[in-house]
Amino acid sequence: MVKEIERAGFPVVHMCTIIPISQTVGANRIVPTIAIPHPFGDPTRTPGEEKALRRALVEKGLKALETDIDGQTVFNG
Amino acid sequence: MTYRVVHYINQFFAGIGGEEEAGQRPLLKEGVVGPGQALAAAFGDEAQIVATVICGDGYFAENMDRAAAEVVDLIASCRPDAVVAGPAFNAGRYGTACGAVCQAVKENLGLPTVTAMYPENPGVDLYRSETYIVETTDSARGLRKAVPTMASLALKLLRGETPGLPSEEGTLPQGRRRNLFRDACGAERAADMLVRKLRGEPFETEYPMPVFDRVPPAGALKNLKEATIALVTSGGIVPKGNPDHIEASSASRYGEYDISGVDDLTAAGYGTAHGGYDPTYADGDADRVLPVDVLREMEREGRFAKLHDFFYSTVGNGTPVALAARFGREIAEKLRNAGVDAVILTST
Amino acid sequence: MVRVFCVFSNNPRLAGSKQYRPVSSQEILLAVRDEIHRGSSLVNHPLYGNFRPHQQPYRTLVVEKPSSPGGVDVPSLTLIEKALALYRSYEGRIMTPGILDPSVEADYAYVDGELVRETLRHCHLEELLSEGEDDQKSRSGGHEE
Amino acid sequence: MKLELHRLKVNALAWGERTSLVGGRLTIDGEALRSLLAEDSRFRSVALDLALPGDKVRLIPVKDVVEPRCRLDGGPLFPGFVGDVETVDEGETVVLEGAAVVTCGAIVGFQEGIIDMTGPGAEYTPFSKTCNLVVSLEPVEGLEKHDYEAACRLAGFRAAHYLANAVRGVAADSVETVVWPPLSEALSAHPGLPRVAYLYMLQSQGLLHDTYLYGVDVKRILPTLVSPTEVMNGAIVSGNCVSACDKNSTYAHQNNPVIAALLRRHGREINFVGCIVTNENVTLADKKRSSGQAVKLARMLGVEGLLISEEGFGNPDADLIMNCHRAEAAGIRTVLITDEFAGSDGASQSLADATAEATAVVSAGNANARIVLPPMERVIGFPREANVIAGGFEGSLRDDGSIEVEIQAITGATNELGLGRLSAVTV
Repeated sequence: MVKEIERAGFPVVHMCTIIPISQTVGANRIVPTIAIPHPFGDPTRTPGEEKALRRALVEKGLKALETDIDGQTVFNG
Repeated sequence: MTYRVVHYINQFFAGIGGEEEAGQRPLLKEGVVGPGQALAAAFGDEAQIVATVICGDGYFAENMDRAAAEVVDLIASCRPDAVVAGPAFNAGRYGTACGAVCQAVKENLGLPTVTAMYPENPGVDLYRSETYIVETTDSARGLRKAVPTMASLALKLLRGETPGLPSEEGTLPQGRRRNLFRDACGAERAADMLVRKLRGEPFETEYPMPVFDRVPPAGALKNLKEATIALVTSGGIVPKGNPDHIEASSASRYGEYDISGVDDLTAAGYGTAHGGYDPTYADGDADRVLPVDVLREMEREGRFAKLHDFFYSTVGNGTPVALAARFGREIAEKLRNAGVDAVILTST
Repeated sequence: MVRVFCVFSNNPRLAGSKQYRPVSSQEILLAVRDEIHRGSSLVNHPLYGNFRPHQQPYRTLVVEKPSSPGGVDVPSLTLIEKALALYRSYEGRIMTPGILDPSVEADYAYVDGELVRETLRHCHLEELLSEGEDDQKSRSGGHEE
Repeated sequence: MKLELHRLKVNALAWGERTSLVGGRLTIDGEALRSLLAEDSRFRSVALDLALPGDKVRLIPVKDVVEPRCRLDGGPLFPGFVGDVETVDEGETVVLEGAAVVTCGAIVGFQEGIIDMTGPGAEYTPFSKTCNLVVSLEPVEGLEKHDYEAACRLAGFRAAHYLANAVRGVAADSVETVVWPPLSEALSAHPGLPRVAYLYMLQSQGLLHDTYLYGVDVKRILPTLVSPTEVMNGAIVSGNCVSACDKNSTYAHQNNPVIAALLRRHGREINFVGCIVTNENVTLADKKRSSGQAVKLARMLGVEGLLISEEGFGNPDADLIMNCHRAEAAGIRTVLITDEFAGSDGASQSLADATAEATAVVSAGNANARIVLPPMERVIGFPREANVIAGGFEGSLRDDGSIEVEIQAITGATNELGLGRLSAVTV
C-alpha cells in the first residue's frame, strides 16, 4: 500500500512500530512509533502527556515529509 | 466439432471511439469485430467467434462489479466454450477490464479464458493467477504476433490439454508451482549450480525467492504551509460499528471516512477493526493509531494548509500483497483527484 | 536474574500449564502473538514438527517474559507472523482438538509433547509434561508464570 | 583415510535354504533372518516379504530403507547400533547394490510412507527400482512409542547387515576407492580450484523427527566435521518417520548423492574439503547456535562455496535460510537444496522463510501435488494407515483399493539430498 501511494508520486511517511516490517514492505520515509497496540500513545501516562508525545511524533513525521532522501531512511531521534 | 468462442474488446478496438466514448455500456455484437478478424483466422475451422462483447474502459473502471456482471450475462447468453479478451497491450484500464472479465467468467461460468497484455500492465499483477495472459508488446503493433499465440493457447484449453511452460506458450507466469522431472538428479544439478556460481557464470535458480520491489522515494514537500496532508492507516481505524465490515484479518476492502469537522477520534465514535493486536488502547482512543487530534491542532496553527477531508483505512494483517497494492493504487488515484500533497500512513 | 517462561498449549499433556486452553492450534499462535506484542520472546520455533497446520491439532509454544518492560522482540514477531501467514493459508481446515479418532489424537498429543520436551527441558519445565492424556501427574510451577 | 566399496550387484531376490548371492540373485534364508530379528523381545511379530521392481505391490507405512552393507572382514557397520562406536572412516565395505531392506511399522496412528513397485507412484520413489526385503514389525502390547521406534530402527540395520555379511565372500562386481586426505593436505590440494564444503542438515526435532550420528541423537551435537567415508559406512542413520517425501532414509545417507556429486567434481572443477553435519532443532537458541557454529566451521575451512541440503520443511526452513544468510554474509557462496510445500494448486508460498541471498536454489518438487495410486494386487504392511497419513486425508483409501494422496506420502518423492529428478517450475 505504502509503495503504491509513493509510486503515484506522493511523499509518504510510514509511521509504525516494527521498523523491519516497514523496511520489508518498501517504505522510504520511516518514523518509529511507540508500541504495536498504541503507536501514537502511551496509556500509562496522563492524557495530556500522551497528547504531547503524539504531537512530537507527528512533528517528526512532517519533518520527514519535508526531507529529501536518496533511499530508505529511518528518522530516529 | 467447432468450439464456440466469445471475444471481449473495448470501445476503442471496436471502432466506436476513443476516450470520449469510454463510457460505453456493455453491448453484444454477433460475429467478429476489429481484432477478432485476426483471431478468427488463427482459429481456422477448429473454433468460431460467435459473438463479440464490447465495453467502454471508463464504464468498466468506474463500475467494476456491475460491469463484470453485465458482461458475463451477455457472454453467457451465447453459450460459448471459451472466452478470449483483448489483447490489451499496455492500456491499464483495458487490461484490468480484460482480467476482471476473465476472472468473472471463470468464477461464474467455469469456462477457460485467455487474454493478452504487456508485462507492466497493472491488469497482469491483479489477474495473472486467474487467467492465462499472453505476453505482448506495449502497443497494438504487437497484435499480429500476439493473436496466433492466444488462439493456439485457447485451442489447447478447449481440447482439455494442459498448457506447457510459460516460455513455451508465450504466456506470463501465473505464479503457480508445477512439478516436472528434470534430466539430472537434484544433487548433480546443485553441484553444477555451485560450480557456475563460483565461476561467476550465469545460472538459473529453480526456486526464485519471493521478491520485494522498491519504489524510489518521492521528492520532499517543498512548502508544508500550503500542503494538504492525508491520513491513511493499515491499523483498521473505523467509525464505531465498522460500517464497511472491514475484516479483522485478510481484509478484502478498505474504507473511506469523512473527518471534515472532526477534531478528535473519540471512543464513542471510532475504534479498530484490526484483529492483529490487542484492541483495548485503540478502542479507548483511536488517536493512538490515527493522530487526528494533533493534526487538527497543527492545521489550525497553520503548520500546514489542510488535513484532507477523508481518511482511508484497512487492516494490514494477512492481506495479500496484490490486494494491498490495489488498495494503494485506488487510494492514490483518489488522493490525486483531491489535490493531496503528502501522506502520513500509520501502522501498528 | 530470574527468567520467567510461559507455556501456551492446547495439548492435554500440558493441561497443567497456566495458559492451557482446548482451542485450535491457530488460536494458540494468536495468543502468543499478542504476548509478543506485550514484549515476550519466543523460546521455540512456532513451526516445529513435519506437519502442516491442518495435519495435526496441537501446538505448544513457550515464551520468555520480558526482563524489562517496553520493546518488541522483532525476530519473535517475524517468526510468529510468518507462521500465522502459513496457518491462514489453511483457514477453514485447521483442526480443533477432539474431532479425530481418539487413538490418533492421542498419538498427535504424544508426539507434540515429545517435540517440545527439549524446549521445556531448557526452561526447567519438563515436569509440566504428563506422560499421557489421562495422566494427571503432579505439576510444579517451576519458573512458569 | 581410504575406503574401498566392494559392490556386489543384486537384481533378484528369492527365498532359500541358505543366504547366498549367485549371478545377481540374492537368495535369503528367511527363517534364519526372522529368528534373528525376533530375538528382540520388543516385537510381537516379525514378517518378511519380497517386493521387486514391477511387482504389483504396495508397501505401507514404510519407516526406513537401508542398503545392505558390512565390512569385508566381518566387522560391524552402523556404529552405535549394529557395532561398537568405533570410528568407521576407512577399510573395505561390502555393498549389495540394488538391494534394500524396507522396514514397516505403524509407530503412531498417522504414519506415512508409501512405496509402489509399479504404476504412477513408482516413478516418484527411488525404492521402486531396488529389490526390497520388507520387514513388517508389530510391537508387544503396551510397548512405549520411543522403544517401538528404536526397535524398528535397529531391526532395519540388523537385517541389512545380516544380508551383506552372509554373502561377503562373493567376488565384487566393482571396487570403488574413496581417499579422504588429512585437512592439511586437502586445503592446499588443487590450487586454482574453488574450495567447497557440504553443509549437511539433519532433522532433529524430537521423536519421529530424529537422526543419529555414531549413535548420538544429533539434537545434542554441535555441528561437526565428518568424512564422506564415515557417511558411507552408516555413521549417520535415520530415526525420522514423519514426512515420507523429504525425510532422509538411512539408504539416502549411505548413498548421499550430494557427496557423490561433489566427489565426482573434486579435483576437476572444485576442491571438496569437508562435510559439516548440523542439526535442525526446535528452540531458537539452538538454531542460532548451530547455524553460527556450522558457518564458523566453513570459515575455518576457508571455503568459497557451500552446498546446503535441508531435511524436512516448515521449521527447518528457518535453519536453511539462517545458514544461507550467515554463509553469504561471511562471503561464502551457497547453493541450497529444498523441496516445496506450495499447496495442491501450487499457488501458496513454497517455503516458510526466505532471504534475498538465496539466489541459487535447487527444488526437489512440490510435495503437495496430488496423485491417485491405483489398487495393487498385494499390500504389504498396514494398509489402513493410508487414511491418516500426513499426505493423505480422511477417505483417501477408496473402496477399490486406490489411494488419493499428496506425493508427500511417498517415500523419497522429494528427497532433499537430491536423490531424484523431481523438481518444480513456475507456470
